[in-house]
Amino acid sequence: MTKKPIIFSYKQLPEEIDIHDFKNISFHHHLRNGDTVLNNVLQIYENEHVKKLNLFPSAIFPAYTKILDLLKNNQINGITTNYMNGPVADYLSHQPLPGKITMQTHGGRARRILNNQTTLDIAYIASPYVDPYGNAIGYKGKSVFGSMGYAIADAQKAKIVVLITDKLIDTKLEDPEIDGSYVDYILQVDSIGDTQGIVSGTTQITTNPIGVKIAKQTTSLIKELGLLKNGFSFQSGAGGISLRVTENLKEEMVHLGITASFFSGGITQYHVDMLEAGLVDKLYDVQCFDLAAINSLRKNTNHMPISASVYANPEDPNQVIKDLDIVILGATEIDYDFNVNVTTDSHGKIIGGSGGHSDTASESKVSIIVSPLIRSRIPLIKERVTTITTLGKHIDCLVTERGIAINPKRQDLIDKLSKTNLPLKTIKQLQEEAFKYTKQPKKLKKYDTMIGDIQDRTNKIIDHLYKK
Amino acid sequence: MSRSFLFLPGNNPGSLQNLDIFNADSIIIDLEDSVTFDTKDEARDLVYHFLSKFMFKTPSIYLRINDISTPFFNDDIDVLDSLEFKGYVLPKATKESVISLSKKTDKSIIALLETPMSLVKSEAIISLKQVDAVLLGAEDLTTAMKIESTVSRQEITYVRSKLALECAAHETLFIDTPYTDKDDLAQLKNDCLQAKILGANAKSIIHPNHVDVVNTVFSPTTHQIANAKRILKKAETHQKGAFNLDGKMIDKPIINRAKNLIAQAKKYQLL
Amino acid sequence: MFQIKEVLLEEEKAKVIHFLHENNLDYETDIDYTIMVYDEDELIATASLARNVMKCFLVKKSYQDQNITGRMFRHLETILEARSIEHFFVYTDPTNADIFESFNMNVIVETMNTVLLEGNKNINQVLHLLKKEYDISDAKKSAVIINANPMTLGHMYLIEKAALESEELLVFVVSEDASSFPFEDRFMIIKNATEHLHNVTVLPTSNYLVSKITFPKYFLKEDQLIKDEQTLIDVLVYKEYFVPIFKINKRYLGKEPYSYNTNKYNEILQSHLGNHIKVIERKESDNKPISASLVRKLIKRNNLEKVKKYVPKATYDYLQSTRGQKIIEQIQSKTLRRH
Amino acid sequence: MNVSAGSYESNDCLITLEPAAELECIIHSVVKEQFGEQIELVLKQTLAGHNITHVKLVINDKGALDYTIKARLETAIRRMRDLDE
Repeated sequence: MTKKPIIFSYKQLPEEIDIHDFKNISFHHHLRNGDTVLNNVLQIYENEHVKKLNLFPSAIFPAYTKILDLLKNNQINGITTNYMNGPVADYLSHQPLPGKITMQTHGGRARRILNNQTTLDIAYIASPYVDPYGNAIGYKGKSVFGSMGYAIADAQKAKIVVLITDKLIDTKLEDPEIDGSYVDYILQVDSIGDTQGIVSGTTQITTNPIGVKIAKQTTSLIKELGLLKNGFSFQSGAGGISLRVTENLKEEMVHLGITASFFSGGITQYHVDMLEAGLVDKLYDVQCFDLAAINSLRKNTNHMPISASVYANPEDPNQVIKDLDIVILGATEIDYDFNVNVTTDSHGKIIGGSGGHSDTASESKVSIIVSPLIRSRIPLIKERVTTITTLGKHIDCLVTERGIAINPKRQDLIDKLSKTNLPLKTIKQLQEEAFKYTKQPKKLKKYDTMIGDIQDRTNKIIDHLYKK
Repeated sequence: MSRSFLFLPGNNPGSLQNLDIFNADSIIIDLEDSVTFDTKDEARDLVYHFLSKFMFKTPSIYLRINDISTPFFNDDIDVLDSLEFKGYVLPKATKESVISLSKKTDKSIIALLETPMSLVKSEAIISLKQVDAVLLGAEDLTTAMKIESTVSRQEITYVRSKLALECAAHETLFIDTPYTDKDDLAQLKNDCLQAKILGANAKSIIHPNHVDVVNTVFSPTTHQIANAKRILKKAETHQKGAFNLDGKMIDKPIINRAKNLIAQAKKYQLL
Repeated sequence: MFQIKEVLLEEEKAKVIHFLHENNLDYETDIDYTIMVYDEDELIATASLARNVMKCFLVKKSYQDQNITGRMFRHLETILEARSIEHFFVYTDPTNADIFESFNMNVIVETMNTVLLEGNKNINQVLHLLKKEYDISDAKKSAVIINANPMTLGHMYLIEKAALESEELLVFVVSEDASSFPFEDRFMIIKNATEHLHNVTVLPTSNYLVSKITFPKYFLKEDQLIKDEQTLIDVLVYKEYFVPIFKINKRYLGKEPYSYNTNKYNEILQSHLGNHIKVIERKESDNKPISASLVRKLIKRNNLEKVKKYVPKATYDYLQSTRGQKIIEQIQSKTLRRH
Repeated sequence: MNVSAGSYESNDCLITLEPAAELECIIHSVVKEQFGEQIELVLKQTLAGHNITHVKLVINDKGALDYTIKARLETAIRRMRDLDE
């Protein structure tokens, strides 16, 4: 193995790399709101007046404000990402790009990069712990963030790979997440960001009574469906209600004396506690949501970092989520056909994106949406969602505080539940219950300037984004 | 017939419009302690418009109005009494204030006993025919007595026992004081069990997340249900008068109690 | 359930100050009302009022998504209602601006560390109304902003000099009633003293300039030095609103050899406004620069003959009037304050 | 002098009334696009029910249902009348 050339400041980047010629550049979002790499790299692009850039960040967070400056300078042609919120998302909702916005899924992004449909020129990879040969891991160093899952496809396929690190060690790393053979440069900086920033407000278990009620109903649903048995697999994400379901399941599992085979996706303290209590055999971790998860990656051999491809790429032979029994997911809107929107609000403003939503809903045996029926007078259920993030054919159940609706396509589930005490309703009945309180909202006019596409995990376009 | 009486703040629209999802058998909409002095009128108007618009078969709705020494007592009743709800919870109840309230309404009254004097004279209040239930307010009581609340609740053993006995004597429902730590569900369960052992029939609640524990503890036991079923089965063949079951005399009041218990079990989805 | 309590005891105030310090915030000395929010026994938030300004908002990090700011704001609003104060302001961190805008407040100006918002009024409207009320033209003009506590020959010199060099001159009198001489009296004296200058209009600053709102520290004692940051708000308000609305192209300042704070203020004004600012040498008498504080000192010592040498006739006449006598008595009965 | 009732809590609204030369309703709402007209209808009906025609009403709505809007307005109206007496 050869040692990689080291660059000592962002300012030297243009001397080493032709940033004007290589327009397609990618980033990962593992440091979430604590990341400073994206802003610092893009500062160079601003200084150098690089035009017609195509950005491929795996997600865009509120802290990534440099993108906003480049947008205002008209330096960006297109943006491809899996999730975005904050000022950049607000801006893009109103101001069309010269190119377009492409919203992908975690699995779909990896798939498209690995099968060469997406050409990445430069991958800028924030890496907390790097050896001179370009090997990197994410769960050691001073700016740790855990799994590096979303950056691995980028490292394998980008023409130029730059690791940005604030911890360069002397000895060779064994068993790295990023393999040094793909790496071209190491950029050494004082800090790649703030680990605390990975903890988002949503990774708190809910104590809100409505959330608690929804979680309780969801737990009953899982039990009544007969899914709670030895060796089951589960993904909950980090939403407050989902985490409450996880906690409830833990109690049930202890009570029944059963264990789960694996949990996947984003990992939190709650999942780690269950691993350490022997309630689950393995954690497949594509992203750490808190510090406990990072610490666990370091010490628990059954807690394994995986790449986005191994996580959710439908073409990956080792895809983890194809063995998933249950996934719990959120929704900002759901419609009569069970299509789910987590990409825009009901006014069409971009507030999120699929992430692994559409991937896990497609693969898991049962996908369950948990959400309050009404949020600030806006009913969850629409005749048609503003934007389709996940197609209704992949969604099986909806649990709200006022009842449970099962997708009519899942007659098998309906049959199983018919003799139980669960409050089953049709999705239209649930909507009527909501209208009893809110009244029917005025239908908003559909906007007509198309500004982007929503892809499913096979990269088929399933809906569009419109200018607000 | 309720196991759980959940207090919800009267000036909070978010709580009001979700009052039927928490699984509580009864809801007590609060116009007193949770409503600050300068928003009493806001809360009263809000509850008025809420109950005018939405009707509930379950849960049963009670209103905790302000006590008789405040200017709000009359306003609360005058504005709200015409609405559909089950009854009032009267704070700082005395024999005199219960009688005053009962002259103004035909609705059910739950007397909230929370002063040392009301506990001394509790039987006089419980024996009033207008009083359908008694609620122990231990927080105010212990504060007035200048004693600390303890986790073991040893300090209220006597008043719990006293009220349980007097309520049993007058066939009045005894509702226990709420448990105040919203996060400690394990200790809540202990508290419920202790109250039940001493003779409480139900418990008041100040956080929706407590409802399930309270409902579980105060539900009829499987043993009680089985016994009631046996009584009713035997009663089917003995149309008139008393009969003997397993060597015990079964008469009309016992049969009625068994019927109630079964109705309750059905309502709570235990059957 | 959260409980809002007002600060009554010294130890409660100490607790709030400690809480603020832990989060790198200061408890401002002009605060006259403070609330604390408790979750059980834990202090989780605080906010304060300084007359018509809400400030020192702090919510513990783990409670920041529970609309506690909204509750505190609503509580302070009712206090202001009870005090019959309609027009009010909020000082806070720029990251909180969104929250207050959702309560219908308008951002006036924003710096790196601070944002100033107002409720129930809008500075654009207020200043346009003022402009209309005093019948101010749209021609280019100069401005002088003075507190004049009371007006001296130094002020007179500054105004006369500026009036001579300008087509039109606006003399803004600081409306804040935090000085020995009440605003109405200061205003009247200046009006009388400048009657002979036909291109001069005297008008109030109406809350927005050199007030306790834009510039709380200006009214503190000299030993509490002002910082650039606080002055900046005042400068920005002037630059972003007064300049365009009143079409001001020059602002005259009197040089201030004694007051560190006034000098500092002048410096910051110059650094932000450059050529817009013109500094006039201080008028001297017996080799001593004339200042209002000197005049107040003399009044305190009851040396009215000497005062006569330093003030215009309008000021001296006022001091002889019954109103003026009352103020003299007040000044003499108090220990001297700077303004 | 203006009067107000309500709060900035989610599901609530804050209504302020101020005497004015004519009827003016200013609506700030997080759901204005979907429910702005409905909110205005409730406000105007309630005002009309009290024969109130000379008032400036400002509502800051955080997703309140009709009954809440009506209740807050009723309280504000009573507070305004109490002030007049």
